[in-house]
Amino acid sequence: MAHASTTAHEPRNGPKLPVLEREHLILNNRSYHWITERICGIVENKQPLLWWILFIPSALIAMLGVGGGLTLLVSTGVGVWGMTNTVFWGWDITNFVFWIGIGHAGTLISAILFLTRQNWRTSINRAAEAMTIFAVCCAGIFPAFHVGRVWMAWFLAPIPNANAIWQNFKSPLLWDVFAVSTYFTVSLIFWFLGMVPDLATIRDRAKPGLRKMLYGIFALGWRGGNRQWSHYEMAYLLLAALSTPLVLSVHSVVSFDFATSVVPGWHTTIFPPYFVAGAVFGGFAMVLTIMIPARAIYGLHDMITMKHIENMAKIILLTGTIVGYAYLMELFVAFYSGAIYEMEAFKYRMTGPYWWAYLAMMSCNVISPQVFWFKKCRENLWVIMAVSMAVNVGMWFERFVIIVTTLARMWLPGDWKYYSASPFEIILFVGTIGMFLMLFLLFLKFLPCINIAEVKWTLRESDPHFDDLNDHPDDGTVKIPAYQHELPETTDKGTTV
Amino acid sequence: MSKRIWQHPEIPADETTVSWRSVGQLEGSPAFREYMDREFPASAAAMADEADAETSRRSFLKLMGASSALAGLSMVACRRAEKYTVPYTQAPEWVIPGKALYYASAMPRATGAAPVVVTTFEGRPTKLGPNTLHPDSDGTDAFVQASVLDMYSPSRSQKILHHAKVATRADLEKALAEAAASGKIGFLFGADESPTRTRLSKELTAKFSGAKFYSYEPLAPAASAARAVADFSEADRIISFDCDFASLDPQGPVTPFFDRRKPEGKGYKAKRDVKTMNRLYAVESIFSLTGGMADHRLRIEPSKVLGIAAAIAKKLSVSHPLVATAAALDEKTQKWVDAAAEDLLASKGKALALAGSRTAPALKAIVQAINEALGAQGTTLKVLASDNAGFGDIAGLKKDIESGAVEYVFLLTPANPVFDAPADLAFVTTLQKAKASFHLGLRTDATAHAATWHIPAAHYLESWSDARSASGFHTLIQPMILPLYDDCVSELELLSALLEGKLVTGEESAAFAAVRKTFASDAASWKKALREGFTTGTSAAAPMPSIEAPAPSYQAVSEQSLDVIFSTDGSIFDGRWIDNAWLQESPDPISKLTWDNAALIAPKTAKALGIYDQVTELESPRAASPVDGEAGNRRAPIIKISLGGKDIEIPVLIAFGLAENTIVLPVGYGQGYDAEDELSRGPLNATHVGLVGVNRGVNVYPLRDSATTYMAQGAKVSLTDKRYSVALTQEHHAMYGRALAREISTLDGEKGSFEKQYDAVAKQGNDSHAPKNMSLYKQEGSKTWDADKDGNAKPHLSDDLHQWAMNIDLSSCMGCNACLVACQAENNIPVVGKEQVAKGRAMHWIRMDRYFAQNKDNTFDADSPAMVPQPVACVQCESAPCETVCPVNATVHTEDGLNAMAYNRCIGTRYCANNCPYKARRFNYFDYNKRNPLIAHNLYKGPAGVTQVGEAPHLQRNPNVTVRMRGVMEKCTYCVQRLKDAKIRQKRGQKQDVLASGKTSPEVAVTAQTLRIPVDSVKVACQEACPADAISFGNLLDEQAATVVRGRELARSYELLHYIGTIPRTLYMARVKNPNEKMPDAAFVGTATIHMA
Amino acid sequence: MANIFPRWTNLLPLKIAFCAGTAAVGVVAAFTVYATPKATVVGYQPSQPIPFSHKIHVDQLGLDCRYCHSFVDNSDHSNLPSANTCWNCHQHVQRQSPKLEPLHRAMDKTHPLYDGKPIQWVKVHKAPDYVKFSHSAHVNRGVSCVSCHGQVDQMEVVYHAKAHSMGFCLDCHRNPADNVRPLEEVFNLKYDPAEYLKQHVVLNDKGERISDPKEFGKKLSDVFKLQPRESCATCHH
Amino acid sequence: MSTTRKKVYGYLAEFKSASALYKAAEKVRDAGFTKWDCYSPYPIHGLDAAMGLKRSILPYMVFFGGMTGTITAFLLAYTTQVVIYPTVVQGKPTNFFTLPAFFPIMFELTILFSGFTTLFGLLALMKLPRFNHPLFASKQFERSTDDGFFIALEARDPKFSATGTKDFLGEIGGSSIELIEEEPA
Repeated sequence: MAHASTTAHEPRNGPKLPVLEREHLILNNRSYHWITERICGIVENKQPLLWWILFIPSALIAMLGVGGGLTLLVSTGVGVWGMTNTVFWGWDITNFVFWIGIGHAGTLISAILFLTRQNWRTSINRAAEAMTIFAVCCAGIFPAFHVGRVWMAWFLAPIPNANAIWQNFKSPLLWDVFAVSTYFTVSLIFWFLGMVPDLATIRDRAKPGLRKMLYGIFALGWRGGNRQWSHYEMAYLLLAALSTPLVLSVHSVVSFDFATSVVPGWHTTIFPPYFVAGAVFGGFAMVLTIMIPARAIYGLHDMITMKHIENMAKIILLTGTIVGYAYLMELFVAFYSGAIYEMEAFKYRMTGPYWWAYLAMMSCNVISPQVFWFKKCRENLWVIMAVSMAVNVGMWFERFVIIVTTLARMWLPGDWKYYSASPFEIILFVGTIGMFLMLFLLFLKFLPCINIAEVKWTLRESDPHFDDLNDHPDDGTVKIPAYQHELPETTDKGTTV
Repeated sequence: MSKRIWQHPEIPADETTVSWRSVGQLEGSPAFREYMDREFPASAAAMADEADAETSRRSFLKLMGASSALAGLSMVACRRAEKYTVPYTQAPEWVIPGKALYYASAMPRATGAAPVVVTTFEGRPTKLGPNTLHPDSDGTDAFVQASVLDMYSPSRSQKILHHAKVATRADLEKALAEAAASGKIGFLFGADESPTRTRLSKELTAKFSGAKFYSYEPLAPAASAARAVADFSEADRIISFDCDFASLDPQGPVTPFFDRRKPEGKGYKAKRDVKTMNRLYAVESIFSLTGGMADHRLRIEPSKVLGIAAAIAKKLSVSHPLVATAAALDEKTQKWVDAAAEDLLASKGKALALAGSRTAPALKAIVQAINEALGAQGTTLKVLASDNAGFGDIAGLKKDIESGAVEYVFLLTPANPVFDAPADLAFVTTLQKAKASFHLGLRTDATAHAATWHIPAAHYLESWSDARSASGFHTLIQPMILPLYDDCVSELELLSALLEGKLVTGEESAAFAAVRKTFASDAASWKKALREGFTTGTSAAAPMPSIEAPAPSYQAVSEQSLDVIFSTDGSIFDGRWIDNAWLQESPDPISKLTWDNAALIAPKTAKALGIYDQVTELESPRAASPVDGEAGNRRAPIIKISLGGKDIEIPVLIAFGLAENTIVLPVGYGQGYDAEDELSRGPLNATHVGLVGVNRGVNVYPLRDSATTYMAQGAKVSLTDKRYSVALTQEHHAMYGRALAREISTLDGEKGSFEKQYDAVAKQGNDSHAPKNMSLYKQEGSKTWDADKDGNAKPHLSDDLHQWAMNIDLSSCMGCNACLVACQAENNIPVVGKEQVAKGRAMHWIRMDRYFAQNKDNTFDADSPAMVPQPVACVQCESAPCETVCPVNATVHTEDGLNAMAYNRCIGTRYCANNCPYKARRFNYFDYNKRNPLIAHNLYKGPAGVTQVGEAPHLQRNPNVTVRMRGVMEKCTYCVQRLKDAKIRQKRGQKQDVLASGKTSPEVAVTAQTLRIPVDSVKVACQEACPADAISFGNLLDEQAATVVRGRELARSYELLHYIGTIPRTLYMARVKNPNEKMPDAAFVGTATIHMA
Repeated sequence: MANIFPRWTNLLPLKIAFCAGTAAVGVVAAFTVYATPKATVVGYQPSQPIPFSHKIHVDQLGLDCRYCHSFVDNSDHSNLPSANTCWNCHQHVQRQSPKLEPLHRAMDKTHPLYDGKPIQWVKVHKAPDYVKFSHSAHVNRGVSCVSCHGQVDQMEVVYHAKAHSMGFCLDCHRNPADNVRPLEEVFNLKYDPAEYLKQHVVLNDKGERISDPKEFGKKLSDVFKLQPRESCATCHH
Repeated sequence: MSTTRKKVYGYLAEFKSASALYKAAEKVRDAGFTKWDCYSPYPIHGLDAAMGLKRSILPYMVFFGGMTGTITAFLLAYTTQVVIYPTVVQGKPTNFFTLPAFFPIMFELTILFSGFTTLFGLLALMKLPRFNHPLFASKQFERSTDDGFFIALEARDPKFSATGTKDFLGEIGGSSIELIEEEPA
C-alpha cells in the first residue's frame, strides 16, 4: 500500500517562490499518520494506571459530593447551607460564577483565536472546549439547585400555561438563564461539530463492533469530501463568529446580576469588562492546570509546545493585570462617589471580617501572575503550574469577596451578619470539582482530545502548494524509524507500512 | 402525634354575648351547643391521619372539619382526590364560615388587665388586638400578643396530676372536699385584681373561718390597700427612678405619655409646638426602654439611686427623714440634679415622679414625698383602692403553713413560687408541710411538680372571669372556646367548687354564674358590658398609703463588690412565658438576645473584671466581628457570680449604657434541662418545661432573697474558661456614621434652632450632599410612561381609590416588641429556634433595629449612649429593587402601592432579598412550619424529621394568610389580607346605595366614596398593637384627613436610605428629644445623627 | 471495509426527527387537552350522598341560591347548607324518599339510624390553599354564580362547568364587561341581557337607549366603577 | 462470481499528497465533471476554487435564523411583558420603553437560533447524517480520515464512462483506482 510520506517529491519547475519561515507548531516534523496514531491512540489504547488513579476518586467524589449533596439539599432545604437572612447567597453563587468563568476559556480559545487566525490554538482548543462544557455543567448545578424550590424551576421557562403568567424579562436572573443555556448549547454545538471529522477518523480505525457503531453514529457518516469540508469550514467560521460575542456576553450578563442591583459594591458599570477579563484569566489558568499534567501523561509535547504554554502565560499576565486594574478602579470609584455606603463597602471588604478573602484575592490574582513578566518564569512549568493554581484559588476568592463580603455589610448595620459556609456547601463544591475531573477524564478516554484534522492542517505539507516549493529539502520527508518505535505496540499494523 | 380529644369551641353563653364588631347582629342560640357536641366526635378520629397532611393554614379547619362548612376555598388540595365538605348539621348562629368574629375580653395582669378584642375564626381565637373602646386601652404589648399561643401550646398541662401522676377528676373532687372539711385553707392569688374573685374570697371567708388569702408574683410588689396610677396625659415633667414605666413596669396607661412625645400632638393635628411635649428624666442603672425614651438619662449604680432621689428631694425642700440620705455628688451630677429639680418644680402640679415598683421602700417613700412636693397627687397621680387589700404575702403564707394555720393551700397565682420565690424562703420545703397543696397552672412547672395536686388551668381565652384594668375599670373576661382539654379548670371555677362543693366546668361553667352575679345588673347592661368588654365602674379612690421605710445602708460599690439587679426579662417576664415560643424568639429589646438570658455588664466594668482585654467598643473598628464572634460563631464567655455565699455560672454580654459596677441578671430562665443541653446541665427538671423552654438560659433566682428581690450588693465575678453560644438578632449596635434612625433636639445646636433641625431632617447624613435621584425611564406623568388609548399619561400605580402608606414615628417608638409579635401572630410567621436565629435566620417580618449612638464630645458621660430604635419591615418602595430582579414575577407592585409577594410563584432564588437595601425579606430555609425546629437537629433531618402539622400551635394560624412552605421568600405586605377584607366589606356599600336609592343598579353610579374605605378605619397588625401609637397607616388619597398623610407631610419625615431612590411608602419620622437647656448634658441630647454627613 | 450501517439507516435520522417532532407536538397537544384545568377539572361530577338536584330545586321550584348558600354575599366562602336547612322542608315534603336517608340520619330523631352526624358532601369546586377567592366580593359587584359555576339551575348533578385556572380568572378580570350584570340579576340564573334591555330602559352616555348586550356590559362596568386587579396580591396573600 | 447486477457508484482514486489532489482537482474541474468530490483528512486550502465550488450559502441561512431569534425574543418579551400581562416592577414602564431590558435576551436568542441554524443548516447542506455510503465499502477509503487523499468520480456524471474515466484518473496522477459499487437497495 502506498503511503504519502514514502513517495519521493518531484522538484517543481519554475521560479523559486519566496516563503517566510514560520515557527513550527508541531515539532519534529510529524506526519499525518503520526498525528492520527498519537491522538487516536489515547482513545484506542488502554488508559495508563494514572488515569484510573485519578478517575476512581474523582468519580467517587462526584457521586458523593454532587449526588449526595444534592439529595440532601433537595430533601431537606437550602438551610443545610450556611446562608442567612442577610447573606442570601454564599458559596452557591460564588461557585456558579467561578465555574462559569472557567467555562470561558474554552470557547474563547476556540472562537476568538480562530477568528484571529491564531493557529497555535489547534492543539489546545478541543480540550479547552470540553472544559467549557464540563465547567458549565458544574456551574449549572448551583443556580439550578440553590433555589428554594428546585421542583418549581420550570417557572423560569416561558411556556404558555393555564395560569397565564409569564416571566419577568427585566430580571437579570432571567437573562442569565437565557445566556447560560445559550452558551451551553452553542458551545456544545461548536464542540461537537469540531469533533465530527475526528470521530470519523476513530470510526474508520475502529474494529467492527459496538464501538465502531457508536463512533459511526456520532460521526454522522462523515466522509471528508471537499463538498462537506467547504460547508463545514463555513459553519465553523460562523460558529466562531457567533461564539465570540456570546462568550463576552455570558459573563457580562452574569455580571449584570450584580451590576444592575442597588447593592453598594455590586452596582458598578465596570463589572461587565471586569468579569469577562476575570473569566478569561481564570479560564486560561484552569486550561493550564489541566493541560500541563495531561500533556505530560499522554506525551503530547510535540503538539502542546512550550509556545502554547508561553502564549497562555502571557494572556494570564495580561488579563490578570486588567483584573488588577479593575480592583483598583472599583476602589477609586467608591471613593469618588462620596457616598458613605459605597466607600465603606470597600473599606469593609479590605479590612472587615473577611479581610483574608480580599487578601487571598489580591495576592493570587494580581500579584502572582506578575512573575510572567519574566521569560524564565513563563518557561518553567512548575512556576506556571503554581501560578495557575493560585489564580484558580484567587478567582474563587474574587467571587466570594464580591458576593459574601458585600452582603454581610450592606446598608443597615442592624442587619449585618457574618456568614460561614456549612460543610454541605463545601462538600458540594468539592463534588463539582470531582465531577469536572471525572468528565474530563472520560473525555480523554473516549474522545479525541486534540483536534486531529486541524492539527494536520497546520502541518506545512498540508498546503496544496507545498509540493511546488522547491526549498523544502527535508520538510516533507518523514523519518519513519524515528517515530515508529515510539508508537505503542498495539497499533493496528494495517495502517503502518 | 398523640391522639387528642378536642372540645368544641364555645360561643359564649347564649343570650349574653354579642359579637363585638357585629357581622349581621346574629344572636346565639342554646341549641348550638347541644349540636356541637354531636358534630365534633366525628372529627376527633380524623386527627390521627393529619400528621402527613400538607402544611396548611387551614389545618385547624381540617381537624375541626365538622365545624367548617366551607365551599370552594377552604379544603385544600391540588390533587383531585375526593374531598368532602361537611356542613353543620344545624348551623350555629353567628358563625359565618370564613368570617372572623370579634369579642371583647381582657388579659388579667398584675399591673391592670389588658383590654383586648379577640379575633376568632369558627370559634378558634387566633389574634388579639387592643379594645380601643376601653378607657385604659393601651395597645397590646408583646406579652398580650403572645398569650394566645399559650392556649395552643403543645406543652400545656392537660391532665390533673396527683404527685405528678395522672389522676381523675373524681379523685380531685374528693381532695377538694377534704380541704373544705378542714377549713384551714390558704389561697395564693396572683397580683392581678378581680372583683369576682374578691367577692368569692369574701364568701369563702364566710364559709371557712380558717380561709386565708395571699397574693404573690415574683416581680410584683406585695398587696397593699391602695395603688397609685400615673396619668401621663397631664404630666409635663416626669422623673423616673429605676422605673421602666413605658414597658416592663407599667405605672398607668402609657399611650398618653407617648402622645406627648410628638411635637405635633396625637394624630399630628396641631402645628409643631415644643411646649406640648413632655420631658422625661430617668435615673436608672439598667438601660431600660424608658431610659431610651428619656430626654435626660443619668446612669448610676442601683444602690446610688436613692441618694440621687434624696438629693432631688432636698433641692425641692422636701421634709422627709430620708432626705438625709442625699448623696454627696460630684459637681456635674449635682448640676444635673439641681437643674432637674428646678424644672420639676417649675411644673408643679404637672410633674410626676415614679419609682420602680420593685425598688426599695425607702426610694418609694422619698419619691412619694417628692410627688407630694410636686403636687402630683390627684393630677398626675391617682390613688385607687385595691381589690387585693389585706392579702398576705408569700412570707406570710410560709409562716401560716409552718404554724399550722393553713393546712390546705391553693396555689392560684400565675407565678411559679417553688421556682421563683425568694431563695431564703425555701418555699418547696414549706409546701411539703401543708396537708395538701393544689396548684392551678397552665404549665407543669416546678410548682406543679412540688404540689400535691396539679390542676390544668383554663386559659383566659377559655374561661369566664373579670379583672381591673390599670385605672380600675371593671373589665370582663369571656371565653372564646371551651377549654381545649377536659381537665382544665379556671380559678373562679375552683373557688366556686369550694363554695358549692361541686366542680362545674365546661359549658355550664360555675365561673359564668359567679361573674354574672358580681355584675349584678340587668340583662341589657350586661349585654352592653360584654359587647364592650368593660363597665364604667372603677375602683374607689383611696388615700395614699404611707410607706414605712428605714434608711437603708448601702455599701460602697466597686469591681470587687458589684451591685446586682434581678431584672424583669423582656421576653419571658418572670419566667412564666418560658414555654412561649414567640416570646422566646422575640429579641430582648435592649440586648437583642433571644432564647436565653445573660448577665449584662457595662464595657468598662467588663474590662476591669478581666472579662475582656480591652474596652469593647460600640462601633467596632472596620465593622469587624464582635469580640465573641458573630452569628452562628458567637460564643459568650461564662462568668461565675458569687453572691451571699451562692454561685451561679452565666454567660455574659456587654451592655452599653449600663451603670458601671452593676450586673444585670434577667430572671426566669433555667427551668429545666435535658440531655441536649449545650453545657450538659441536664437532665434536670426536664419535665418542668416543654420543647420551647428546655435548656434555656440560667436560673438566677437562687441568688435572690427576700431582702434582695430587686437588687443585691457585694457580688463578685470571676471569669471561667467556658463559653456559651448566644443567639442575637442584631450584632452591630451603632449606626456607623449613617443617619438611619434620626434624632433632633428642641434646643439650639450646631445645626441651628429646633425649627432648622426639624426642617433639615431629610438632609441629615449622606442625604445632605447626595444629588437628586433621577431615572432614565420616563417618569410618571409623562405621556411616554404608560399612555392610555387616547395618549394620556396615567400613573403607574393606577388605583384611584387607595394608595397605602405608613409612617413610623421614632419620637414615640421605644423599641418594644409589640409590633413584632403582633405581626408574627397575624401573618403566621414561624418560629425557627435558637440555632437558626443565631445563624441569622429569624423570620420576624419586622426587624427591631436598635442603635446606640455615642456622642464623642459628651463631657457629661461619654459612656452613656443614646438609644434609638428603628423597626424595619418592608417599606413598600414604589421603585422596589426587589421586583425587577425576580425572574418569575413572584414579587410585583400592586395598583394600590404594595410590594406584593406571591408565595406560590416564588422559586426561591433569593435575589430579591439580596437586592433589598433594607433586608426586609425573610427566606424559608427549612420547612419551619412543617418540621418542628425546636427538636434538636430536626430541621437537618429533612423528610426523616419530626413533623408538627396538626399540632396545637397550628390551630392559631390566620386562615387568611398562606402558610409558607420551605424555599419561598416572605415579607411584610402591609397586612394585605386586612386591606383586602376591608375593601371587600366596603364593596357591599354599592348594594346599600342601590337599595337606598330605590332605583335599579344600572341607574346608580358608584362613587369613589362608596368604594373607598373610610379614613383610618383599617389598621394593620403592628399599628394596632403599638402602645406608643408610633405607627400610622392609611390611604394617601384620603389626603389631610388621614393621619398618615398629615404625618408624612411634616418635615421630620424622611425616607430611610433616600440615597438609593427607592421611594419607600413607609417613612420614618425623626425622634425629637426635648432636653432642658440648663442640664449639663443638654447639648448632647438628640444628637445621635445630627452631625453625620 | 464494509459499511457498518445498512443502507436503510440513511433515512433513519430523518425518520427519527420526524417522529420526535410529531411526538413533541403530540405531547404538547395531549398536555393541553388532558392536563390543564380545562380538562382535569371541567366535567368533574361526583355522586353525592344525596342526589340533590339543582334543576328541581332552582329551576322548577324557584329557590334562590341564597336560600341554601346563605352567606355567599356576606362571606368569602359560599357555605353549604346545614342539614337543618334541608330538613325545614323535607320533614314535610318527600319525607319518606329513600334518597334522603343521610338526611334522616343527621336530623330525624325518630329514624333508626339517627346519629346526628353531618352529611358529607363531596367537594366539586375547590381552590388551592394559596388562593384567596371571595364570593361576596364578586356577587356584590354584579358577577353572577353562572359566570364561574355554569348553569347550575340546569344541573341534575352538579359538575365542574368551567376551568377555574388562573387564566380563567384573569380573562374576566381583564374584561369584566363580559360577565357583569345588574346587581338584581346576580342570582337570576336565567338572566339574558337582551331580554333585560327590552324590559328596562338603559341609556348610554349619548342618551340613546342601549340594546346591545356588549355595550350594556361596558356601561355597567363604568357605572359600577369596576376595577378588577391583575396584580398578585389580589388573590394571593 | 455473482451475476447480480450492481449499480456503479463511480471510480475512486488515491493521490499521494494534498498538492497532487489539488492539481488533479483542477484537471477534473477542467474536464467538466460535476458529480465528483475530493476526499481529504483535513480541509485543503483553496480546494474549493480548484474544484470550482461556489461559496457556501450557510451564512445566509444563519442570518435569517439569527433574525428569527431576535424577532422571537422581542415578540416573546414584548407580548408577555407589555401586551398580555404587564406588571409594575421597580416602577419601570410597561410599554415600548422597557425595550432596553429585553436586549440581553434578544441577543442571546439571536445567537441561539443562529447556532441551531448553523448546525441544522450544515447537516442539511452536507446531507448528513448519512450512515451508509458506497465509498465506505472501499477499504482504502478508510485512510481518507487519516492520511489519504482521494477523488471519486460518480457514475451519475454525464461525462462518466466505464473505461474513460478510469484512464482519466490515472492520467491526472491517481493511483489505486477502484470501481465503487453501490449496495443493493
